[in-house]
Amino acid sequence: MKISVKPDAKLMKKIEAIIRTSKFEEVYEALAEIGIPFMSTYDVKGFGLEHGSSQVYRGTSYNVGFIPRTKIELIATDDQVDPVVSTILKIATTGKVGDGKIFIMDLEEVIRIRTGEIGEMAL
Amino acid sequence: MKISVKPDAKLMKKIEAIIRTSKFEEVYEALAEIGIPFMSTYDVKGFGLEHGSSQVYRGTSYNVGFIPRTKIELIATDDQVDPVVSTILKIATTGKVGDGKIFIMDLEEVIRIRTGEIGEMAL
Amino acid sequence: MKISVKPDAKLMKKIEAIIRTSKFEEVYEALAEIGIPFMSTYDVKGFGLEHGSSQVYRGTSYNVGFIPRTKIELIATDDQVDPVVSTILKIATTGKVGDGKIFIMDLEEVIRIRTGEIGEMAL
Amino acid sequence: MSQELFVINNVWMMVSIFLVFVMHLGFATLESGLARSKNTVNILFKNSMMPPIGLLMYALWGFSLMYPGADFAGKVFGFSGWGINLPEGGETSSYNAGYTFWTDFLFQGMFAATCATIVSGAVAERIKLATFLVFSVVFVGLCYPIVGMWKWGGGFLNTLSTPFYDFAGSTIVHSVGGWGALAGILLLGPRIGKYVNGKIKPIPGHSIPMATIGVFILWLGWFGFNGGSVLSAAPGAVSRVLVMTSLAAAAGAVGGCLFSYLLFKTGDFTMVLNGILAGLVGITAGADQMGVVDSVIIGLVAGSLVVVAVTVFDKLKVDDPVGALSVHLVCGIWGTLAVGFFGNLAGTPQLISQLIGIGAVGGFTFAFAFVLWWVLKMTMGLRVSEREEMEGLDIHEHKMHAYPDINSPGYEMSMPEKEEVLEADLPKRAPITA
Amino acid sequence: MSQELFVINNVWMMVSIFLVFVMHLGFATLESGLARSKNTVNILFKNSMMPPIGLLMYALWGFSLMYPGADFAGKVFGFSGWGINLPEGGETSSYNAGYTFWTDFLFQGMFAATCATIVSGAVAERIKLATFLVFSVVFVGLCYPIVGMWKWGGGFLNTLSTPFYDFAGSTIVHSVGGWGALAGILLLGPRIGKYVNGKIKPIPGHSIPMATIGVFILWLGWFGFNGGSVLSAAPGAVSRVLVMTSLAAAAGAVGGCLFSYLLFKTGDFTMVLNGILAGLVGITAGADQMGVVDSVIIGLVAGSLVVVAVTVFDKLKVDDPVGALSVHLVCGIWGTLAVGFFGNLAGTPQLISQLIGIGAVGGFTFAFAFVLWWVLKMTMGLRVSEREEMEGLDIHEHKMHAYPDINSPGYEMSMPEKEEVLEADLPKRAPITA
Amino acid sequence: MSQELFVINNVWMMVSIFLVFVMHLGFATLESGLARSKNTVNILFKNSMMPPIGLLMYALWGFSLMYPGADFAGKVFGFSGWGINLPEGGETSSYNAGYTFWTDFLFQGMFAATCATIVSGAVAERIKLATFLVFSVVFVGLCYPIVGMWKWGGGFLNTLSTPFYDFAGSTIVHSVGGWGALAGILLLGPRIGKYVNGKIKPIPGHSIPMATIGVFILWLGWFGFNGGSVLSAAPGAVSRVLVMTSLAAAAGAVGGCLFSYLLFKTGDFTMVLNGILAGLVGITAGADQMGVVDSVIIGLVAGSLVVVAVTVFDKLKVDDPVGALSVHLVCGIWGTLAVGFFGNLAGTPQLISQLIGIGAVGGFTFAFAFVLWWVLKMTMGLRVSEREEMEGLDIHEHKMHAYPDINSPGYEMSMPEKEEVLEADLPKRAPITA
Ligand SMILES: Nc1ncnc2c1ncn2[C@@H]1O[C@H](COP(=O)(O)OP(=O)(O)O)[C@@H](O)[C@H]1O
Ligand SMILES: Nc1ncnc2c1ncn2[C@@H]1O[C@H](COP(=O)(O)OP(=O)(O)O)[C@@H](O)[C@H]1O
Ligand SMILES: Nc1ncnc2c1ncn2[C@@H]1O[C@H](COP(=O)(O)OP(=O)(O)O)[C@@H](O)[C@H]1O
Repeated sequence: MKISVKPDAKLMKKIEAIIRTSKFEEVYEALAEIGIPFMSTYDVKGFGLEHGSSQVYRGTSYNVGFIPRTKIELIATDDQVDPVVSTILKIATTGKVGDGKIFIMDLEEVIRIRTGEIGEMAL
Repeated sequence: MKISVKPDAKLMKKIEAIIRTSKFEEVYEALAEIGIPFMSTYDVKGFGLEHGSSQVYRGTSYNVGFIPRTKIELIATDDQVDPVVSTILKIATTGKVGDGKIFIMDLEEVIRIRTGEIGEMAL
Repeated sequence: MKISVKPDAKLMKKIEAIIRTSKFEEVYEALAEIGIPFMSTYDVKGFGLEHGSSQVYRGTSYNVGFIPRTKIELIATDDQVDPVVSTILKIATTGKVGDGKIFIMDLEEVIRIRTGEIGEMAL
Repeated sequence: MSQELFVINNVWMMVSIFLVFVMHLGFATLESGLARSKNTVNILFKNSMMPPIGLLMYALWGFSLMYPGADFAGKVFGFSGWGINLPEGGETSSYNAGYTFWTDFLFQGMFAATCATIVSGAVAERIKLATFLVFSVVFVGLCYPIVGMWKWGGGFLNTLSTPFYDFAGSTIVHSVGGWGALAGILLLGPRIGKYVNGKIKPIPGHSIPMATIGVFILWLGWFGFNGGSVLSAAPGAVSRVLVMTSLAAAAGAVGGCLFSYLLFKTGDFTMVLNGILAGLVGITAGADQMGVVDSVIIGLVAGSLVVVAVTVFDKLKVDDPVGALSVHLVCGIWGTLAVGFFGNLAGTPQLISQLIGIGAVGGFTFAFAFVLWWVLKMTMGLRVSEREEMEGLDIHEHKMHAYPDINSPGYEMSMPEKEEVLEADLPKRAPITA
Repeated sequence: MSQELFVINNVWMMVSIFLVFVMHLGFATLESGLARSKNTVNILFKNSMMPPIGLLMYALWGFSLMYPGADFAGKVFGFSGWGINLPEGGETSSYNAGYTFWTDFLFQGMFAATCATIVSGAVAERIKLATFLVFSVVFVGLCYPIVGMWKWGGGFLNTLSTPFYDFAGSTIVHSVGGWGALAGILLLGPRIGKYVNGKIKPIPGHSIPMATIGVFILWLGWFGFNGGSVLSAAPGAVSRVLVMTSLAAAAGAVGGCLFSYLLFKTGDFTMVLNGILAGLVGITAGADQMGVVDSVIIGLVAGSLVVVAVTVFDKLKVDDPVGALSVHLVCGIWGTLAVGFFGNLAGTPQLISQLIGIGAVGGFTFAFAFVLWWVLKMTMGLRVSEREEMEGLDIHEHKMHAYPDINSPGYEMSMPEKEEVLEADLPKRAPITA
Repeated sequence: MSQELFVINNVWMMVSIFLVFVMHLGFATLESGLARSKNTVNILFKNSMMPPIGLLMYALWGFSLMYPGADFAGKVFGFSGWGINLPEGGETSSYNAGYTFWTDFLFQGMFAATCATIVSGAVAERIKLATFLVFSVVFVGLCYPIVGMWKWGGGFLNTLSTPFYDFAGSTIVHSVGGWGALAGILLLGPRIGKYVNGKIKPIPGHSIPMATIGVFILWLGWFGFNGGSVLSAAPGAVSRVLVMTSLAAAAGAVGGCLFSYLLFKTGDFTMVLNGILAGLVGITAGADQMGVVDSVIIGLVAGSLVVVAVTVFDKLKVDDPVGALSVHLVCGIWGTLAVGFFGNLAGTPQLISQLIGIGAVGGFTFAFAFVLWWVLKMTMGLRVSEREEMEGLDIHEHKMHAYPDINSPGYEMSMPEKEEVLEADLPKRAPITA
């Protein structure tokens, strides 16, 4: 089997968003509403300006440094990027330090494993 | 120490595959057979067409929405991409909704931490 | 809201490093010292030349195959890449098989969720 | 009455004390297993403070309120003085043929603490720690002993022409806890995310194994709770009570299992666990009055009832994370009524007395608890902030996680402590040196 | 026989009941700890249903089958009628100097339930829930009491010229469970992934701490299992039994630890745990007949034997997730034989009787269980589907996870329920609005 | 002395044995809960081997060392021969009015094992398994019984003009464990990462629920530890001891809770747990000599003391992962002194005797343990390698994880085994076939 990786298939983007874990459900629902209920997510530890809340264990307080965050990974076509990003910004922004970041990257190719479809068809 | 990030080092690709967790072992072994037993994997929650199986707790049924999936990350040279992709497709396809996706991205540089080797040598 | 994804915003890189979990704390501190205490991390299972240590369960020994590793994800500007990479190499290298890899990728855009700032400003 | 019998009886009662004590461990594991991991330390904290609070309040004045003795007892209130003071002959059989004064105090004190523990689970995952502790102190220190006196201390429920009957406390202990819990839940409201847009969203507990351990331990403890309530080691009576208790628990499990299977078409394990507890609560009021068939029926009904109750409370948006109302309140009432329907005492007069008892105890306790919760709401506040609830009570009230290092390699890292950063404090980037 | 002694004896027997009861908690934690987390709810469900099923079957007819009494007992079968009916004087010492009728029933009923629990672990992680429950009902309701009668109910094993000896049930309880398990395993086959291309792939359990808790609790419970089998509180006999039980457990731990270290060059903790249980099972047949040195030897041998057995069963591709065969069947046989080699009864005639007993019990039980499993296989089916086994029995048989929220922030999210999507149902993309 | 009383007493003592036995489960869960998950199997291994080692050493010669009997006892050393040999009449009340010889052995043997368990927690997460096991064998086999003889075997502490008083072992058991632990910690040094650049970095345990279960079980066990130390079922004495024990535990919880709140402004749950244990250790020396108020004060002080002690030990860089020193050593000393301040024996002469006892026991035990640890350090080595400590003792000493499958779908995969790869062995890439 030969998968042709076309250099011109640059119409897809990979969007990664690191958001507050407590915002995930809302973000998911908002994305679903604009027709993007497809993604993969996992938990990450975020190190940034906001530090983890201080903890106490047997009388000594300490700081674990990181904050639990959820990372969303999403493949979208070029024209979906704008609505996706603005939806995330709309929902996940609290205005307090620690809201997270969105990264956008080029994607060369995407393949749907079930069918072998490639490109936009595979989304 | 100066790492020269050569713009022409585009011979490497990053392959990300989101597959059914239960298929992981087989996929791993098939890739090892074609000489690619190198990868990093982690668990993700997949949101897609297939929804999580419904659960019941104290008489109310509900759906957790996601399905546990395993994500494989693999750096490969350009010419390895085809065999890797076709191997994954061969093994991980069940034909039922929810088989997952493969993403292929450009990689600018890869460095082996142990030796500092870069590029293809580092794989 | 319109996020303009400028094609010329290629000044950012995404650095991914897969390192020994036991080295993470040191690496974090070294990066913080050179002014980069910003990152997201998560645990991955690493399959590479080094295999997991053999385990015994009820008299049968077996090998889990993978080794627990920590993955660091870091967005940096082009000129930060060199110091970041060399810092990681300095700290995370033990010289033994299994030290891990660093991957560098192009990033098209980064957005700070809190403010909506984009590009270098968002780091 | 031989000295030997006194010694045996006392040994038996001491064993019962141990069993009632382990019920607190049972409640601790059950309740924390049925809550989310982010609130686990909080729940364990509360459950660990219940025996201390119960015992100390009981020592301060609770024991004298509940068992004031013939001279001091009134119909609705009695009090025989502060503290616990060894009476003349309190260490001999002249105090009681079944136990010494100390044994008496400790057995009853362990009982007292259970009723507050019941409340703890029902208001879990959103109540302020300090508020709950204050509530427990007052509830165990005043409400429980006053109500208890009505029956076990010789008060008016005990002197009805057909005395109200409650062998080991379906009403006096379990329903009292349940009413206290109900009042709390009503004033607290449901957990965030439980009822959204009119839909019930289950919030599963974080560890079914822990909940299971809890139920087994509670069953074990019930052997002392009911068996000890015979107040002596009388072989026939005690062993009969143990058998009836076990059969009701067994039937409760089967009831919960089958009935929930009929309704939900799946082996809903939480309903098996609830069924066991339901059977135990149900048999408690009449464990010494029932026969084999009675006990099995009571257990079966209790096990089915609890399934319905859980569903109904959820429909009514009464959010009870551990099902304490369904188990302790509903089945407590059922068990108390069952004394009028089954066993040696069955009959209309008894049924009427049971209704009086249920009504009097329920009315007083609910009112007491409601006012108490309300006063606390106005003063200390009942509920943690939304942020605390979302992020978990553990990290906010205790600055601690229940499972700190699962999958957390970087966890042990400690860094210069910092409170939440203000925009103004944001550090300047350090210059990068290559 | 004084009334006082009767009361004491009965108290002791009730304490033994509690201890045997907690063995069910021990089995529940041990078995679920040694299985994977995706099957944990399933195992706990089965273990939680064992005491209810055991007690109810025993109440229905099991007790009358096992202890039919002199008038009804036959050599191989006896039955004294349905249900449990308090005999004349059943609550007094005229029933028995050691316990009341109720105590008798409950102690024996708790025993009965243990033998089904042994099976539960061995067939775990692949058996259908309903099938297993039906098996347990029949096995505990028929096989166990019939076999038990042969010895403890006065049947033919008890009337051999040199009677077969089995103090607390190395054969009558543990081996019976083991044989039932073996039949099940043979018909079920190994778990997917256990033996691949002729290689053994270990499938480690999900929680060693839980398994450890289980072993400690089982040791505790054994004090009642063996100590209660004296059937009175006779100080010398009971305390001697406790000491021998403990020494065998201790020696079993040392045996398992050293022997596995010799073999595998590592401190294999599961073998320490197995060693303790092996020692306990081994001493059970002759706990009242052994001296200090005998007990230590029996324990050491049992602890080493279990290491060999685990390895051999694995070589034979007999997949027993929790090691129930190695512990209960193999060491049950060893313990029964040991009565012929060590202690007061040692000698060839006894050894022959022991062999007869092992053979008769083993043959009947294995045949009974095999036929029963086979019938169930033909009717209800034994094994869950491959998909269910891969994804876990919890989510399929119970629609529930054992640890719902560990690392699952999005877990509580509930969404419009959907069954598996068909290609045709695939939604059209909603138009994107920016 | 009637036979009946003998039987009852013996039943009570057997119940106490069970309770002391479960303390080992309590220690196992407490200690493993307070350590990191990567060292959990290691800790459970040690704790599981403690009862076996304790019992076997006690059977070999320990019991004869500690209780040599009047004929063999010396002031500082006595020995009545190898093994445990049932004396004439050892199963009757002629041995002792409170228990048989066997009961005596088992109760004392279970006690013995606890003192080594205390050490286990303090040296956790860095000590070599084999070294620790050897230490325990010698410590339990020699040090504990020799010191124990001084008081309980009739040695010089018991024959002071005002005899040293230690009811159930605040000093003889708990401090002995504590001193052994202190010597070990000093020679071992702190865990990697505990004290970095002069800063204390807390290393939280991995499961607060498990630690909580441990504390509840320990409280339960203490009913037997203290209650059994009455050495008969004397109703007044035993029940009084139970009440005082419970009140001290309750007050300890309150003390730990309030005092730590004052200091750290948060509900530090580990301090509640420590407070309960502190109260229990504190009351142990004088549980039969105290009144209600005494017990509450002793508990309150112990609960506050433990908070201070934990902090001070940390400041001194004495790294004790589970707080064993603070609880067992510090509160053991406090409890022993308290006998001179409160209760029936209070007075200067008693206080002096208490100081003598604390000094003698402390001096000898610390010296013994220090030399023993030192010899082991020179021969077997005390500490695992840095790599082993970083990656966890479980995987290196036991080749096993405590929680193998949490979030590990690929876990069960087994692959051709390989040791660490040498550069030279690196495989050539297989040709790629598309
Ligand atoms: N340069 C970076 N690379 C990768 N992740 C980052 C980077 N900077 C921030 N993050 C992630 O974003 C989270 C929020 O960042 P933070 O600086 O705390 O707040 P804000 O984005 O509001 O200024 C961090 O916890 C971290 O997970
Ligand atoms: N656009 C996307 N971006 C990221 N991950 C996706 C995307 N679409 C699907 N996935 C991942 O692929 C998995 C399978 O997708 P799904 O649509 O359910 O099935 P199929 O690929 O067979 O049509 C999802 O669970 C999710 O993890
Ligand atoms: N081609 C690859 N793609 C993704 N991850 C890789 C790849 N090769 C190695 N890794 C990761 O790097 C880790 C170390 O690699 P390994 O080959 O064992 O050692 P080394 O880099 O020292 O030669 C692996 O455990 C794996 O997580």
